[in-house]
Amino acid sequence: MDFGNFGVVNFTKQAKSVAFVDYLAEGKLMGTVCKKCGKKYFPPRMDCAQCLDSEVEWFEINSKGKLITHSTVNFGPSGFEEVQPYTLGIVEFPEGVRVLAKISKKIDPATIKAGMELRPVPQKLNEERLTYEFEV
Amino acid sequence: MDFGNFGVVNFTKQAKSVAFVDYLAEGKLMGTVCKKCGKKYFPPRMDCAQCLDSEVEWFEINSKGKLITHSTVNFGPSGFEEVQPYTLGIVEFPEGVRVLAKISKKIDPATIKAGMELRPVPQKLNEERLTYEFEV
Amino acid sequence: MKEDVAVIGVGQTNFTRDCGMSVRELCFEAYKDAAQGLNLDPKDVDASIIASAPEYDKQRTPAALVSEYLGFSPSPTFYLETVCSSGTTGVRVGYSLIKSGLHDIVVMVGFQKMSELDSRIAAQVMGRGDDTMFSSPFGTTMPGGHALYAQAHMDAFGTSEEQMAKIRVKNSFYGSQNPKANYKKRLDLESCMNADLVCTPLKKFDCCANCDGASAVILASADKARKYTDKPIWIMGTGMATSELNWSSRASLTNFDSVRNAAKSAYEMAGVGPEDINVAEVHDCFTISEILAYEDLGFAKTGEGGKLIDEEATYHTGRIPVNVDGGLLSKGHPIGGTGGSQVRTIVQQLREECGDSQVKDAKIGLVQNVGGVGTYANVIIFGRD
Amino acid sequence: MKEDVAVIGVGQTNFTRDCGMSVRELCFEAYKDAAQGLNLDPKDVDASIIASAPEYDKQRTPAALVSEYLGFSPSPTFYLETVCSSGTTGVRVGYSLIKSGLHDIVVMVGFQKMSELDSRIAAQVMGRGDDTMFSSPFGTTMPGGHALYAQAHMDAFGTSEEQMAKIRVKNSFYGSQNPKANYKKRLDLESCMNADLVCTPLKKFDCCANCDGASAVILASADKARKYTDKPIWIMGTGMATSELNWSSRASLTNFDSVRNAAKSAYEMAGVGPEDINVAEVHDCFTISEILAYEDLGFAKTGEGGKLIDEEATYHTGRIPVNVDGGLLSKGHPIGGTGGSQVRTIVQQLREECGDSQVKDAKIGLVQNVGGVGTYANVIIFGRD
Ligand SMILES: [Zn+2]
Ligand SMILES: [Zn+2]
Repeated sequence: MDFGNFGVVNFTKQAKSVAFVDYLAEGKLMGTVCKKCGKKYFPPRMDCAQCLDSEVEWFEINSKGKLITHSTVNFGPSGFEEVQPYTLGIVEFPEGVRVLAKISKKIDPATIKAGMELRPVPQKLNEERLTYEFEV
Repeated sequence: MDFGNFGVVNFTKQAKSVAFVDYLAEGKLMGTVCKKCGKKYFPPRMDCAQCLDSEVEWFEINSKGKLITHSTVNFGPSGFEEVQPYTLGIVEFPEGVRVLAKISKKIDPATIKAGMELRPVPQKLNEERLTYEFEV
Repeated sequence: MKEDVAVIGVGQTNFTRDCGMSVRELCFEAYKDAAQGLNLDPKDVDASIIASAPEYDKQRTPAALVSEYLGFSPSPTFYLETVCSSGTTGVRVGYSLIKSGLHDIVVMVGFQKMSELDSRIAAQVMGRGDDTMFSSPFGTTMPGGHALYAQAHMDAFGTSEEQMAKIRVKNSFYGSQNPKANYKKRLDLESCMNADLVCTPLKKFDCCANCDGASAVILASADKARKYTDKPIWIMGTGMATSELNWSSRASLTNFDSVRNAAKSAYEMAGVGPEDINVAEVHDCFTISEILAYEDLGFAKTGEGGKLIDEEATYHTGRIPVNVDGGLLSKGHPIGGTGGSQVRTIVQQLREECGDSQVKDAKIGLVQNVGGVGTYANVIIFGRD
Repeated sequence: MKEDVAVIGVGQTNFTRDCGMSVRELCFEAYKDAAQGLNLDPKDVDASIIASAPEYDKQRTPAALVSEYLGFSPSPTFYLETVCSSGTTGVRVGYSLIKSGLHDIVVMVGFQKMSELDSRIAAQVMGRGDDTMFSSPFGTTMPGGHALYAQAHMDAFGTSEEQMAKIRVKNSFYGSQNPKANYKKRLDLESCMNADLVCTPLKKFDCCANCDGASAVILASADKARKYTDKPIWIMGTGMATSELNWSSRASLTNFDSVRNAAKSAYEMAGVGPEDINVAEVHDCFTISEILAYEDLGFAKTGEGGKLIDEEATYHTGRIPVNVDGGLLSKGHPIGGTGGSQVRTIVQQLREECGDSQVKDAKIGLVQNVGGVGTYANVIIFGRD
């Protein structure tokens, strides 16, 4: 796996943090934490800006979090013609991180409201591509 | 015509100086001269940097000039696979301008030397594309 | 007033959907407009800064080409970028080149030629201004990013779609008076409220349109400024700041921290506060952005930006006139060309050249220019003698 | 010695054909290397400048992303470019940000990740650094452009292919001692002379190779510099200049006017001449470029650059050591990452940290960094206490 396997469209291939994509394939949404200073990072990163250290551990994000804000996009970039409209949301998790993702189409857009509880669900877009979205 | 019609590969379409391409189609290589201060420009331009004025006249470059320098390129950019190797040269013309172009394949590369006399010959690459090259 | 670095010339092209020119020609028109009446030989320009976003044009390293076309070579030139705020970053860096003693006269030319990209590719290019590893894969867009802020602001403070629409009504009123604006139609509240949704809660007229355009700002040291013009406009303060690009890292989704930090620096440097500003240009790429700007610049309290437009306080006759040239919403938004156009309006206001939209007794003006979704922010404060 | 602005840290990644990292991670490695031992909190960094050429990466506006990853936000950051000389343009602008009083500590990070482009597309991208309206349509390339200068120099002054090959022999000797170099093999004259022609008269080993890499330079005001290090290296002079991009407009095809103009400014500002330079890093993207640099910087008379290498005067034990770290030819040339790596070598030389290639008693060093085919030039002169 490389970053090309993540999302509907991705422009990156190589990254030290590629385990993020491997974890997604195992059904896990993961962040990292610096072993030295304990700072939590999402998106995950293999380097800590505070300590300039590169020893990290992975942690899973699988609780329910609270939706902070959201928008339904009617006109997406190239590559998103087939999936639009789609609703993006930012959710704050008790693990101490905020995550941006699509909110599942299973949820009636009219019921989407700030404060509602959502959990991240890793999924396969097809044989090659992985993502995660928010479900109730 | 627009600039997309000029050269083997071109990345520009619109330009005020598009008459340059139309003149090429008529078999003429043209520069411009500022009506106000008389400064000659090649490549042609519709604006004079000295007077900030945009009144220009066109003049033709059709004398024999002297080759200043040259190089045979064995590995060209994408789009030039079919035409490589090709020899580029810079020629100084008595009209008072220097011009970069390909030196015709009719000329034996072993005979190409600084100081040799060359003239610019506009030509069609195909139905759509125009260029000019140097011949003896 | 600190008299270190002055603006001695400002200019712009028409902002238009399809300029029909090459980039170098577009930049020439902006510079010619800025240099008008100055009697400035291009060889007197000590350095130039070329600002744009690089994804819209196939010409690599346009700085050298533009510098050559404008006759500045062999003086130094370079290219600089903070997406939509590139132009004011160029003005800030130009200030530092002069204040440091390296140069006396610096020209900033900002441009964008966007008409050769189709709108979906343009959306992709703009989406790549988000984190391409972790955000773009979800289809984030520029309007979508601002919509996330708009929704959060509405939920937190009760800001309404009508207040956002009123921003556009104001800016279209001034756009209709600006001969260089791309969108010259005057819009009423009803048309704005009934327009199609682009991304909830933003509708068509809540969004600015991309376009072709260029602008130029000529900066000079105090001595040189007085030699070339009797109406120098001084840079009193410049502040710049950045927010994290990642959505996960942003502390607030109801204001732009970058703008607050930049404003703090600029006010401190200038020795003035929001109450001293007579006229402002703010980055209204979306109507919500202008409401955020009211709050982040201190023109309104946090959460009360909507009230300012309800009270019509930001019309040219109001307490704090904002975007009385049409703003990005009606002028159009040629990424790299935008900041210089904002500076132009403030300089013209301080020179009292603005006709029907002239703010009375304008002595101190402010430009706020934002890059990305609040990612970069410049605040520059200008004053006249 | 003027003690206005100092370099307090320099670093770089390995230069390599395929780094296996994302851009932000690559930049982190360079900055970490530069900050080593400094006890500098990222929040003490007042501003950052991110330098590269934008055509090689899909991430738009990388400044914000790199600044965030390195922990510098909310301080100002922006992106800046003059193709291959972007890194030193960043150092010059960083100097001005500090000297002007806007900032005390500025970090310049230069990078390029080139491995994800195939070589023909890379050639196209580089060709677009020429005038895309009038030159690129003929298939101009970076090697081709330098070859036009090489041919002219040979015709005018009798400079030989063997002299060019000797440049590579020297630089490969030092590259073999540089653990961060991409090309570590030592080359002899015969292999250089017998290599395949890329474009007449330049052969394979006359040309540097593109690669992945990043570098970082940490600049500070005098007060701050002394707080963080007891070995500050001072910027004595910085000169920058531009040549016309168009082949038609260039007065000389046997030297780079841009380099001559930049050198003149830098020498004047520093109050020194070529005879005062103890060690230099010059932009040897091609062997001919190093010969031109000898002449344009005043280390040799016009036309006599070839003699300098015949005499081995530019080895580290010679009269004027040049590129004793392998140069671009052996280190590799990650466009935006190159200038910072040159500065790193000179700073390390002035700090006497260079082991086998250390130049004895090096007190004043010079960096010459060129963008495009002599289009942009930076010359920076450094000195130690
Ligand atoms: Zn840590
Ligand atoms: Zn003229």
